[in-house]
Amino acid sequence: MEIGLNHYLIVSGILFSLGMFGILSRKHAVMVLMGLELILNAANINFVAFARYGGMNIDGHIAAIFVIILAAAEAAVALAILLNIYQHFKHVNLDEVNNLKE
Amino acid sequence: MIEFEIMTHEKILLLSLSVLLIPMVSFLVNVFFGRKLGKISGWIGTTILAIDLVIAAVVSYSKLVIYPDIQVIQTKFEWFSLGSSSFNVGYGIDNIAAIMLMVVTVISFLVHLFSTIYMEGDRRFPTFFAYLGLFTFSMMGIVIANNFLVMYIFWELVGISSYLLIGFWYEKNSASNAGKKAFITNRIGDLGFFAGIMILFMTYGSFMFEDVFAGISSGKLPFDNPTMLTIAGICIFMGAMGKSAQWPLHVWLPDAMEGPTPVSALIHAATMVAAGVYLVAKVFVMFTADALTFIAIIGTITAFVSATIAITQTDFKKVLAYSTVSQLGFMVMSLGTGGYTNGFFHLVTHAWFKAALFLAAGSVIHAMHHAMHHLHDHHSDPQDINNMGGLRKSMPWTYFTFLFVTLALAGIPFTSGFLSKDGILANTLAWANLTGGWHWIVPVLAFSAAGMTAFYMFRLTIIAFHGKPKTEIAHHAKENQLPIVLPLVVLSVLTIWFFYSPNPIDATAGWFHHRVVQPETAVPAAYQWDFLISGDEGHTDALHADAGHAVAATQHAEVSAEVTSGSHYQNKLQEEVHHFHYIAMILSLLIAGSGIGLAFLIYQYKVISADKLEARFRKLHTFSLNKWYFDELYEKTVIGGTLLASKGLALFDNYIIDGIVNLSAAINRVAGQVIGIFDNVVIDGAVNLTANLTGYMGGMLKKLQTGRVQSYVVFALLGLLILFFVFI
Amino acid sequence: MDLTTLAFFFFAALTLGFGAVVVLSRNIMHAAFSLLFTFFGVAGLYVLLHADFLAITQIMIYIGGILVLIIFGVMLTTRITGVDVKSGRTGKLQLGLTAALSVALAAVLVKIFLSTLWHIAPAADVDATAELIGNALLTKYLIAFEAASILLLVAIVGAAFIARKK
Amino acid sequence: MDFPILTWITFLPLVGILIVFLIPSGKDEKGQEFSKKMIRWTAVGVTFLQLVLAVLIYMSYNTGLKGVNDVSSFQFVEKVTWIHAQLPMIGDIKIEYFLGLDGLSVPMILLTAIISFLAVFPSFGINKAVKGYFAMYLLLDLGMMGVFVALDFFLFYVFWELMLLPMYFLIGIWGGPRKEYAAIKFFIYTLAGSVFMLLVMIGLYHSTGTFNILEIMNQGNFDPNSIFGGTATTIRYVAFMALFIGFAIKVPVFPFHTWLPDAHVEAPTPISVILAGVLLKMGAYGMMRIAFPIFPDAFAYFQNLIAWIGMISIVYGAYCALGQHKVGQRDFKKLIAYSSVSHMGLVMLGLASMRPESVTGAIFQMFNHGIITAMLFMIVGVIYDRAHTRGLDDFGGLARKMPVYTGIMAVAFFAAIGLPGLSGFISEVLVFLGSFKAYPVLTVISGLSIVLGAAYMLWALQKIFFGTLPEKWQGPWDPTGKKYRGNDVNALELTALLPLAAIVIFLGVYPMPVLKLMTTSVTEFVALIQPFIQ
Repeated sequence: MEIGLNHYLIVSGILFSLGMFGILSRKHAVMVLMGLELILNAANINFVAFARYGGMNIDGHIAAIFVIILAAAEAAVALAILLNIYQHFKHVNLDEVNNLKE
Repeated sequence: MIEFEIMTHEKILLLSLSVLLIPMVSFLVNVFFGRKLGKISGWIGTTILAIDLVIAAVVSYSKLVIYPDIQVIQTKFEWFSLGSSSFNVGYGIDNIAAIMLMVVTVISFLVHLFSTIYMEGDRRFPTFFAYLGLFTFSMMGIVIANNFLVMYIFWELVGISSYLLIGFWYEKNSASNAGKKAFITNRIGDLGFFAGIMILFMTYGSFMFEDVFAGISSGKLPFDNPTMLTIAGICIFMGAMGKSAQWPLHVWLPDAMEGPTPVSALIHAATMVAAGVYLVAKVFVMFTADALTFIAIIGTITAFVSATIAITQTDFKKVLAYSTVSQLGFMVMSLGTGGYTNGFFHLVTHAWFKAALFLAAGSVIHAMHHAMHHLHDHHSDPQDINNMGGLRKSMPWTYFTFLFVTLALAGIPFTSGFLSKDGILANTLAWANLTGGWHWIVPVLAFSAAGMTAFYMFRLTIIAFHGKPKTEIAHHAKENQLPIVLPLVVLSVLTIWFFYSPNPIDATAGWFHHRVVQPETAVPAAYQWDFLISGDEGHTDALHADAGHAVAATQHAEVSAEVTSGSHYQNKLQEEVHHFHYIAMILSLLIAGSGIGLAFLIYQYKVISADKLEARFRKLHTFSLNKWYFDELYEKTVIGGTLLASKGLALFDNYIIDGIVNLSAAINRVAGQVIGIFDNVVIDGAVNLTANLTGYMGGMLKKLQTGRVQSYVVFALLGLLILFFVFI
Repeated sequence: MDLTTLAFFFFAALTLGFGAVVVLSRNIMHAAFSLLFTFFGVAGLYVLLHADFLAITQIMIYIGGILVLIIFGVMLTTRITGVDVKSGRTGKLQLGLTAALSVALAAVLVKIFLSTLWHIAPAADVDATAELIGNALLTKYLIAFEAASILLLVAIVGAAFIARKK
Repeated sequence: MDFPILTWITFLPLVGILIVFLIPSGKDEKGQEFSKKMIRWTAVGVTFLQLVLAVLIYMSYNTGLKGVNDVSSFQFVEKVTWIHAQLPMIGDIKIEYFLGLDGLSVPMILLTAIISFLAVFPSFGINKAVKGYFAMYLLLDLGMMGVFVALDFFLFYVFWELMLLPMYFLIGIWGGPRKEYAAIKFFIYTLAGSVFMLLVMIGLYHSTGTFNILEIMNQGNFDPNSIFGGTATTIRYVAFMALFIGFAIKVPVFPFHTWLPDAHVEAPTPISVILAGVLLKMGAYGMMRIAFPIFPDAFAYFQNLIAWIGMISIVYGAYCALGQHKVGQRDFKKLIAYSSVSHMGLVMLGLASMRPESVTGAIFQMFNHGIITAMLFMIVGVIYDRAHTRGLDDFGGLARKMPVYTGIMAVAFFAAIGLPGLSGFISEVLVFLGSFKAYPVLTVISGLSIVLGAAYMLWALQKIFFGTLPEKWQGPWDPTGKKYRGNDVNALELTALLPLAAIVIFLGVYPMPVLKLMTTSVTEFVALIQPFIQ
């Protein structure tokens, strides 16, 4: 059985769904962040897989690298915000951080 | 000696203007510097008046001696103008003004002199002289006015100075009430006066006497209606009724005696109250026959009613006050019956002797006051004649002057009073004879009033001065100082017949009757008594101003054309007066004599008991003592009615008008609430329904809007999936 | 079944298995450490895809950087000693709903992937991609590269600013 | 137009307001409120400048020019397009900043300047929120001036409304115990009037296409097909009545007068002074400037009614004033308020008669009433300051304690009852003489006020000044002796009262200086309207 594009895509699709589930189901902000990381990784797998099989070549890699960069930046900022939320609410339970509602 | 030859008209006018203005100086000086001047202010006022007197004398002399035949020396100038119409004011001197000038300045000067002692020690001494100055100024204005507007202006100013002087002792409520009463009563008269002025101004477009009279004689009538001319005359006369205290507006004058006695002498006896008579004399030519009859009747009623009241009064000044009212009635009656000269003559003679009477009263009261002070008595009434008696001995100067002027008032020969009163009585007889009918009531009442005058004056003299002192106070009363006695003497001297006529029983021989000649009437002959029209002796029938005038007027014209005037009498009336002269004289002497005799019998010799008489005529006595209940009547009707109306209207305003406003506010508020409810329930309900629906749906949707990012993601995802299913 | 295939399934299983642990674990620390293995699995997949540079980068940045950051975040925002370290989940209904959705999503994705006719153009095998990537970054993607570097700078400064003690 | 003097005189208060707002609060070295002093003297300064300008206007005013409806003979004219907008649906809106004076308005300008200046002095007694008070005061001043100089209906309306608001606050904040009631009553009443005015104004704009009052006066400018086109139509009558009521409320005449006693009683002294002195004149002025000349046909139709209203106001006001004797709180201010109704009724009678004498008399009466009533209210303020009561029953015998005050009071009282030699007499005589020609019977009935006026005024005089002093006022007013040296009026009060007394006496003896201002215009005014009267 030759491992092809579809295998990678399926892996990435499932990983994406897992990440999505994490984002949707968890209350803890850090957990949500982790879900997000999963999604980003899923996306990266796609980029690299298409680079390998879809003719994107090095461009796919570059895109993946940018995603990683973004992920890093996002993680840094998100965590900084998290810290602020924590200082404000004394917790990071997203269910109760619903000021956006108003 | 002044060079009278060079007294031009201009100079006379200039001098009379200064006569007017000089008293104002006294007013201003005393008002603004009075407090610093203190006691001297009185002498300053007196000095200023002395100067005024001298100038007035020059003016009078010039007019009466140099220019006696010129009707009036006058001037006018524009006060202000309104485009087309201009309001002129002016002043002028005619013969009666010249005489009046002397009367006012002399009495004013003497009263100033008198007051320097009488008002001594009063806290507002300078103010008193200031007010006297203001009064003299205003009175001068009336005297030299030659037009209605100026007359009205000074008329009011006199009223205000009278108000101030009556209420001079304003701490006393009775005084300030009396002042108020005087002013308001006068204003009622003034309302009529003003209405008359409006009628005349509207018709003739001028305030000047001469323009108005010329307009009337040209046949132009107000509203083209002769009745309106009569009404205009009566309206003007109403002013006189107020000022000269004619019935039914006479009630203020006795109350005005609350003022200081010199004020009573000056204003409420001699000058201001005579202003009404003076006014009637000034505009005499514009009265129609009907208006004159009205005037005569008012005068007669006044003369009679107040004489009956004077009989029973016990207050020294009140007796004199009612006597004044009565005498004013005589003057008005005289003018009303066509006796122009006699009426004005009585004004002048009365001014002297009534001023003297009041000043004598002042002298007595002053003495009584001092005696009370001496005895530390602060409760007795120094003016009650029952507290007096026997003053003849202790106050001889006062007594003799008083006695002499009383004789004048009673109408005893060799006094000026006899001359003038006799003339009036003769005049009424002549008038009644010429007009006939019920008009005879006028001379009857006049004669009885004359009798009563003699009676009550001697009653007063006897009770106050004769017999033994009735109280300790009267015992201690002493004669006063020279400034008080001197005016009495001067005024008494002026009461001697000699000053007016060489013949003690016939005034027509004197200068007065030659200088004061009845002016030719301006009223068209149809509306005037025939006997008042010159050169008309042949036509004796009194003509009533009624519907038949036109015919009568033509007849009259024909008749007068035929008649040749050979008589030396001015008109028919004067001829008639001459016929009645001796009858009137004898009658009046008899009546006056019996009045005096009765007074002596009752009060001096006590032949007839006063108490028994009183008991016998209890009701009459009470009626007279209470002044015919006029005050009560007015209190109940006019004053009460006005106050009731004002109260009613004030309540009406407070509750009804304002109530309506508040009610409409309340209604609006209620309506507002109803609408509010309606708005809330229905309109807002509909709105709210829409809103609620939206809101409900929004609420439902809101549930989706949890504020949780995760839920949003869920929906995004859901949407995405749906899209997938749809498109793929 | 060659080694590459085996390696693929191993890494795929590693990735998905620990990924599942990440999202399902109630203990946040467990999740964080599971994430480490997930990243590691992804790195393995990169290797299998001939993306050596990316694999290294994945390990260095994700594991060395981001994951450490996340763990710090966990430690700073959770009382370590309490049971609170366990992260609560949402309600059962929501859990079910999201699970169903996720499964649906996965199914849809898989279906799409499988049903799509992809353009297949296998790349030439390259020994080292680092040089190529470096060339591309400094030539073709220079602006993006610079922008990314600025973004990172801003993110660092911003994060420091936001997180600083007030 | 070299120097826009009307703009200056109107908007000077605005400068004052700015200065007042910019004055910082603080205390001087003696520890006195520095800012209060500054604010007060700023107001004095500004209103004084206004007075100077008014005197300048007076001196350079050409009495020969008639004004009224002819723009070329208006003086000090300033005309600039203010708002010119092309609006959808409505069309072309052109509002001009159009100021000018003629004989009808010059006396009012003088009056406003005099009263505004002199009423500042009694305002010195106000200690609550001084800054706000004077800002409001100056704004009121601005509004009043503006009403008298505006010749554009819209501008007139703006100024008219501008003056209502500060009045509301001045009564509502600085007033007496029932100030809210009085303020709201005043406001609603006058606002109701304004609404009528607004409606007619819009109607007129539609009919003539202009807000220029002078152009609206020209009956030829009416579009014959518009609502106000033609003459003697019902709609014109209705519009006239609406305008008339709007202005009559302000005058006020029976039966729209009940806001006046309340407003006067509750307002602080200087505001009463302004209210009686100037505001009441605006109603009558509005009639002369707007209602009568724009709808002369309707005026002719309602002439009898207006005369009756005037007569009723005269007698009714006098009776109500006298009735204070019997009912109510016997409040001094209420008495004067009702006397104002009576005196303003005289103005109405004079205007209704439409004769040169009576209209001149009416305007002169407006001027005199302004001066005299201002004086009366200041006089009330003097004793209210000292005794903190205005009840007529609370006093007596003050003549002994305050002789100078009594003297001034007597001048004011006698002027109010129309004593010759004081200005009130001349206007009264002129009105009566003029209206007698048109309405003899009504005039004679109105003459009753001569008697009633004397009755209530002398009654009040007696109550307060004569008789004996009550126990409680035996001592000095102020035991510390600082505020009122002696017991009589102090220098500040004299500063306000003496000029007024001087004016009253001077104009009573020689009225020409004021009469000459208006004769030409009044003649023209009467000639404009008289032809419509059969």
